[in-house]
Amino acid sequence: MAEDRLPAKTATIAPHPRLAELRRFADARIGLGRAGAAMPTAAHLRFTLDHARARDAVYSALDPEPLRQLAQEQGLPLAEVRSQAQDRAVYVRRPDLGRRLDPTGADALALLPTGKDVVLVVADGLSATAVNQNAAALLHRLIPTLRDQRRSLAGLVIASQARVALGDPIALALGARIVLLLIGERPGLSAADSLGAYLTFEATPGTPDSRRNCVSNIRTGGLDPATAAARLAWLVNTMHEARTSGVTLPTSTTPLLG
Amino acid sequence: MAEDRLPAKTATIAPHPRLAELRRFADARIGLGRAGAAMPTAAHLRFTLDHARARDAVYSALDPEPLRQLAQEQGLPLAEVRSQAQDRAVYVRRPDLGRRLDPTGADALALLPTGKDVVLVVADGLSATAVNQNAAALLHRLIPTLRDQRRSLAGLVIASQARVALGDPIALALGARIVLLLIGERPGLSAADSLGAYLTFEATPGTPDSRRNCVSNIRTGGLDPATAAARLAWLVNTMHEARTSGVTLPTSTTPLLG
Amino acid sequence: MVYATTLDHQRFTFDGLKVLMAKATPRRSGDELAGIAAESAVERIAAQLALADLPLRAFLEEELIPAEIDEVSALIQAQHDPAAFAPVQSLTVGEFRNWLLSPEATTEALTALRFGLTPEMVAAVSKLMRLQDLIAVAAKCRVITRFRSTIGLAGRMAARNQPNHPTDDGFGIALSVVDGLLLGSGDAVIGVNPVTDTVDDYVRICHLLDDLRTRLAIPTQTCCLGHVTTALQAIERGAPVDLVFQSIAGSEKANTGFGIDLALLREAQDAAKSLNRGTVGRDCMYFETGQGAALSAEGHHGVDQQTMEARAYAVARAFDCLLINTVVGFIGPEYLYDGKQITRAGLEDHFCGKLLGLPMGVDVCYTNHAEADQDDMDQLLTLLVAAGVNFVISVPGADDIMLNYQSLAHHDVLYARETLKVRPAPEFEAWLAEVGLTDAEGLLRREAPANLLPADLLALTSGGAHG
Amino acid sequence: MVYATTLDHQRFTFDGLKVLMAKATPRRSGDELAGIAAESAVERIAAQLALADLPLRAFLEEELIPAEIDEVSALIQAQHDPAAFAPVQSLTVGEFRNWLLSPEATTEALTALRFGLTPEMVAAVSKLMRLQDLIAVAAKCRVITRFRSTIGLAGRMAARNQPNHPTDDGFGIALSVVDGLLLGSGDAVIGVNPVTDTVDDYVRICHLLDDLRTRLAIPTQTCCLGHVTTALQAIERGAPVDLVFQSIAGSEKANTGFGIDLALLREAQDAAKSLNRGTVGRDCMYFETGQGAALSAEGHHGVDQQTMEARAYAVARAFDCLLINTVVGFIGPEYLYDGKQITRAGLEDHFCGKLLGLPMGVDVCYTNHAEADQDDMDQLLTLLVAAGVNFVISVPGADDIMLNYQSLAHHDVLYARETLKVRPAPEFEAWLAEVGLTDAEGLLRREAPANLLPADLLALTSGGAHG
Ligand code: B12
Ligand code: B12
Repeated sequence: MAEDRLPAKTATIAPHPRLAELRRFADARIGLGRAGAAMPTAAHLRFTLDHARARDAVYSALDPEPLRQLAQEQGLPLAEVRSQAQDRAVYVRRPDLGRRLDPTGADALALLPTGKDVVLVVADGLSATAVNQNAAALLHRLIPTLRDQRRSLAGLVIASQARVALGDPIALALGARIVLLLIGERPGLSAADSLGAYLTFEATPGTPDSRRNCVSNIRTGGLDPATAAARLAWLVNTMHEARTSGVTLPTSTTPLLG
Repeated sequence: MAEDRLPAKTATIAPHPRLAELRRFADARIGLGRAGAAMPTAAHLRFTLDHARARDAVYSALDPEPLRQLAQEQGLPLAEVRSQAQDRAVYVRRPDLGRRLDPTGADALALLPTGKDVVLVVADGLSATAVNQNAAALLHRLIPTLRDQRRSLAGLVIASQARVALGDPIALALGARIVLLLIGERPGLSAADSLGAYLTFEATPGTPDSRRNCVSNIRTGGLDPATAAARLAWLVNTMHEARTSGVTLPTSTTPLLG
Repeated sequence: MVYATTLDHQRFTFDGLKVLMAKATPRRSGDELAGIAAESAVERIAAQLALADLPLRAFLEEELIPAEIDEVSALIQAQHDPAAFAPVQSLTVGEFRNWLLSPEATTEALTALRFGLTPEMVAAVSKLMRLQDLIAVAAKCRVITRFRSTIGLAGRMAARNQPNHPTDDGFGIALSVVDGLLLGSGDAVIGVNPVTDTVDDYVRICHLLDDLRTRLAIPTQTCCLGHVTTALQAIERGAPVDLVFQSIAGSEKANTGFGIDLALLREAQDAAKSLNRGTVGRDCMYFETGQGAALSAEGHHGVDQQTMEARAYAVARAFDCLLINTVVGFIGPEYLYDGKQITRAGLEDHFCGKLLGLPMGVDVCYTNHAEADQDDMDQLLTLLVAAGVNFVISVPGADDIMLNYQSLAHHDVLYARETLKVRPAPEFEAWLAEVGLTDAEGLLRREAPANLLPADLLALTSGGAHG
Repeated sequence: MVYATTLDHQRFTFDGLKVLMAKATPRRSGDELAGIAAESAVERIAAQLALADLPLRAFLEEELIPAEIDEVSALIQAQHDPAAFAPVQSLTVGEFRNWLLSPEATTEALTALRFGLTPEMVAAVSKLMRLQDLIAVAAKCRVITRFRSTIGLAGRMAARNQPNHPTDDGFGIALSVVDGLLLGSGDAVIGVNPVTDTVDDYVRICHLLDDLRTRLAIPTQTCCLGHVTTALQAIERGAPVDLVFQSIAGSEKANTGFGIDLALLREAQDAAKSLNRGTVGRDCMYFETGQGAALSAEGHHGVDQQTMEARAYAVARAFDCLLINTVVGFIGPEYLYDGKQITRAGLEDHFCGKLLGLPMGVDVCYTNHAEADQDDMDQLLTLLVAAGVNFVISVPGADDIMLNYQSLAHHDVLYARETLKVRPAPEFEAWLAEVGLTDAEGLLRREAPANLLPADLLALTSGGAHG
């Protein structure tokens, strides 16, 4: 990168020396120095490049193969559905369609068992990259833990062009008590691979977000998949016991596990 | 319009009384008064409406019927051609395509006589409205005058999705000495019906604009069609004599006729 | 009531004030998503013409959302002060625009008018305004608030230093705070959005920020932007809470979606006030809003998103808020499609908030799924400074590594200070000079004083949690 | 030479400086039309990275258009002053951006640098800049010119009063001039674009404007913006020509398309100077430029339109020009597609012109076939004022009824004066006060003095030609 190649004679004002030294500990763009009031050229161009890449991530596609394999390995029934947003251009403009199941999905879901404790949904959301990089790793730990806790699983649903609330019609169709949905969070400039997990007890279309719980920023450099899996399993348990989710769920004193 | 309905009690500063009185003599938006530094609401909304209408004019379509009728009445051979810009969206972005004849045009032009003094072209340009409202009236006067001056006419060519320079390949194909092209000028806020006339002596693709002459703003409220026809006929004559056009054509002392 | 305009023999009708307002709104994706936007430019203008002729009074007569089903509507009714309304009560919306732009509308007149206006009146007039109108009128408004610093004085602009971290790691947060301080950001607040949602984490973050602030003796306030319910529990546990934060929206239903209501906010304000932590003032609430929030929570009742946003300001002004900012480009292109829509919305929100008497700030920002870039942000920031914005938000290198969006960089705040000549809050300005960050002219020095990065930063943040 | 960047194992190559410059240009329709634009955002950034590492010197070594076939290139070579270049000669383009933004680049340093820079260097660095950079650096430049008024002083902005008429009717033009004067516009020039192309009309318009100016004793200059060849003939005939106008472009071929060359411009300047009509100065040329002009005349030689525009400034600075403005949004969406592209181009042009030492103005404008509206103009105007633009153009109600496009309204100039606080040229400011148009604070009075609309305006304009 140009950043390293720009010689020292430039007119930029160097960052605080200690900040520069500590920079490697932080993911943030700290200690950039400055050119007058502005970011130095190298930092500015690096930013522009990262922006272009993050935009590309929005248009990345979900790779179902590792998830199919995982379902088979774990002996989990699998269904693949999509929302009513037929492509990315529609998806970014029409979140309402991204929350509704495409009718073909009903057939796919019909093959899954109903009345179970938890249905797992993996959704592309705004970054399929995030799913491709983190979902399988997370599920590999989460599924055994849920089984250890004796939660019955309806199966794994792969959802494309999906919003968080697409989990609601899925939960309803399967009569699942809790829907646990993993979704690609909008890609950031530094991390395009951040996964969010949203859990809802007795979800049904129209459920407000205040009735959900969220675990966010799951990725290397963020909340690592192992810790996330533990936290999610704990949330599933708590919801089962409290028979509720969202702001009414007592989570106040729960430390991050792990 | 709201302009007339707004009662006097508004906080606007009235225009200079004499200017208000003289306003009807001018087409310009003079004497609007002000609200602080800004245009009063009524004038501002009137502006917005006119803008919406002017934008619609860009997307208006040329009505060939009156022109076909005119050609028949005047006993002029007719050809209808189009440029390589297939629609308006392409047209506004690709002036290069608007300057090139669609291949089908060659066949249409083949029916016209070659080696004549003048070929008349009517082009939609950026406002077919301008053509629809003024071209026939102008040609009704121009054609007899040119004939009185013994100029031989190759015919009338109707060109759609056309730029000024589309006249060049037409002139070349017909071996016409002068191409006289009427074109819809870009629509203005107050007038969407302004016609421009561009004349070129011995035009051929690649001819620079400095080799053309232009008569602009032909419309009611601008240069009226009768005066424009006289001026165009005079330009045709002068070009014939001087065997040139554009900046090298001596037009310095020619008053506007009529 | 049915409103109508005839343009060249074409008759446009609008069935009710709600429809008229939506159709008169400048184009934006959120209203198109909601299916309530004008269908053509001409229809939009027809609605604007009808709106221009509407008496301001009409908004007192026809409710957009009935007060019986919505506590925000009831609040709006209760807030309306007929005496304050008197100077403009006979005007139409179009005339009101003229009046606002006129020299009669002085800073004093606009201040006196605040509670005479309802959010709907303000939203309506903004729909008839160009960007320059939104700027010119807002520039005449002045709303000053105080806690440990004074925000909103003429010729000044404050900044929120936003040191978010993807795991709420104390060391990461502290480093980010210092990075911003070294570039002069933090006079509005030093405020972290926690990624975690537990009270434990909330309390930990409050202590971290408060320790940093007191150790460096910065005349500013800190805030952990968790949910208000979490804040209440933290206060109970004795956490050093300066400001209570909450996202709010313009209807009861949308607020329910956020897990709040007015009573809860009042409870929170009382709790925060009881701590009495302010020095120069006691304004202790911090709110965030943003066009599209109500629609996204399906709590918009068919009302356009810009009007819903203005209604959220009725909620805010029921409290002593030090800060309120629209997050404008934060939610995404679903609601504001591109740089053009974000820019206009930012200026509308700022204008509406200021007119209603709020200490408006703007999070000048965009997401990576929107059609926007840094040029759009430079533009919006420059326009907001011309409009006299109270504060903006800044993060290291414009990159929020937790919320995944681009807000302003601390550098951008510096651009505003050096090129556009807006000064920091006076207490903070004095501190910058005192600690040696700025020189006699108030310009940032080339070399920052070494002591601003405490050698024991790691210890301070009870750190180590970073990888 | 081939330039290259590798990004994550993907290698991008650029065959020659011309290609590198085009690919590094922020997106715009004209370069796409010319088929020279980057094909993806990542390719664009790869080109920018390579450009950032390029020594400024490279532009002295590799010509974009050979001087043998282009007199503008030859002029650029001749203008280059190695001594002035010395302070930055060892920098790369990326470092040059840093330097320009640094406190070292003071107004004096930038003034001294002018002829050390070539248009290509300036265009190159602008491609690496954000809007805020273009504003921050331009705001430090100062270019002052004089004829009957002084233009370009700090804290001031002048306006061209543009009273165009669809038939060049004298009465219509005069009315329009007065409308602008009453709103305070005209300190840069009162300048008509003639719709007719004869010398007779040119002379008539010169007399009309000069009569108006002398009768009202306005300390400003007038101009008829016909072709330079017409101006020359008019001067021969003794017409009162203050400024000679001409559209210019960045290559010999494009200028040929406009029917001009450098010799012709020199002849015109000599002729205008010989009249010796200035009072406070003798700067007597007025140029217009605009991105896309060269491409539209097929005279761009494969060079991107922004660089071609900067090259036109080499032509302009070979003369004593009082005024030069880019027409930015005038030509249409073929070259600058929407408000975003127009805004950026306007700021680029202003920045490049100022850095090269020109008294830059901008025609803040758009056509009806472009994706732009008044909000975009408010925005560009506000940004340009922050950048310290020398002058803008204004017409009644923003509607040019002859050229068929929207420029600023005289009202917009007033907005800049009242909200953004930029004052008119000092001579004109004094005149406004003297005739009673402005009050003690320099604000436009409610009532204009009656004598500003001479009762015999009709006679004066040898009128009656109006319908
Ligand atoms: C966008 C966003 C919002 C938007 C949502 C609107 C929208 N249409 O997108 C707005 C501004 C309204 C919002 C509000 C809030 N948010 Co939020 N938000 C985000 C953000 C930045 C991106 C989410 C995303 O990409 N989703 C993926 C897409 C594909 O999903 P979607 O279906 O389009 O969007 C849905 C979700 O985003 C969901 N959602 C958004 N925020 C929250 C918060 C909670 C607790 C829940 C359950 C759901 C939820 O609402 C959307 C509509 O259904 C995340 C941070 C991140 N990096 O992910 C924080 C984040 C999820 N939000 C957070 C919080 C705390 C809130 C608030 C509770 C703040 C407050 N104090 O009021 C409120 C209330 C949310 C609610 N209950 O409705 C936290 C959650 C912390 C946690 N672990 O519980 C996060 C992680 C960020 C943070 N640290 O502040 N938010
Ligand atoms: C746009 C425009 C331009 C653009 C053209 C670039 C472009 N790609 O569009 C620019 C800014 C470069 C331009 C330059 C000039 N223009 Co001019 N232009 C116009 C304008 C506003 C609109 C034209 C239009 O709508 N055309 C219709 C579209 C569909 O055609 P097009 O194929 O897309 O565009 C071509 C024509 O516009 C043509 N063109 C544009 N201007 C001129 C001028 C002359 C004399 C000729 C022969 C051709 C010509 O060039 C374009 C490319 O081939 C008209 C005013 C009007 N209301 O029409 C003035 C107008 C035609 N121009 C005029 C003049 C004087 C000039 C200049 C000579 C000014 C000068 N002193 O240098 C220059 C040189 C033109 C040349 N010889 O190349 C006058 C002509 C007066 C006359 N009766 O001769 C007009 C009427 C306006 C005016 N009063 O100033 N112009």
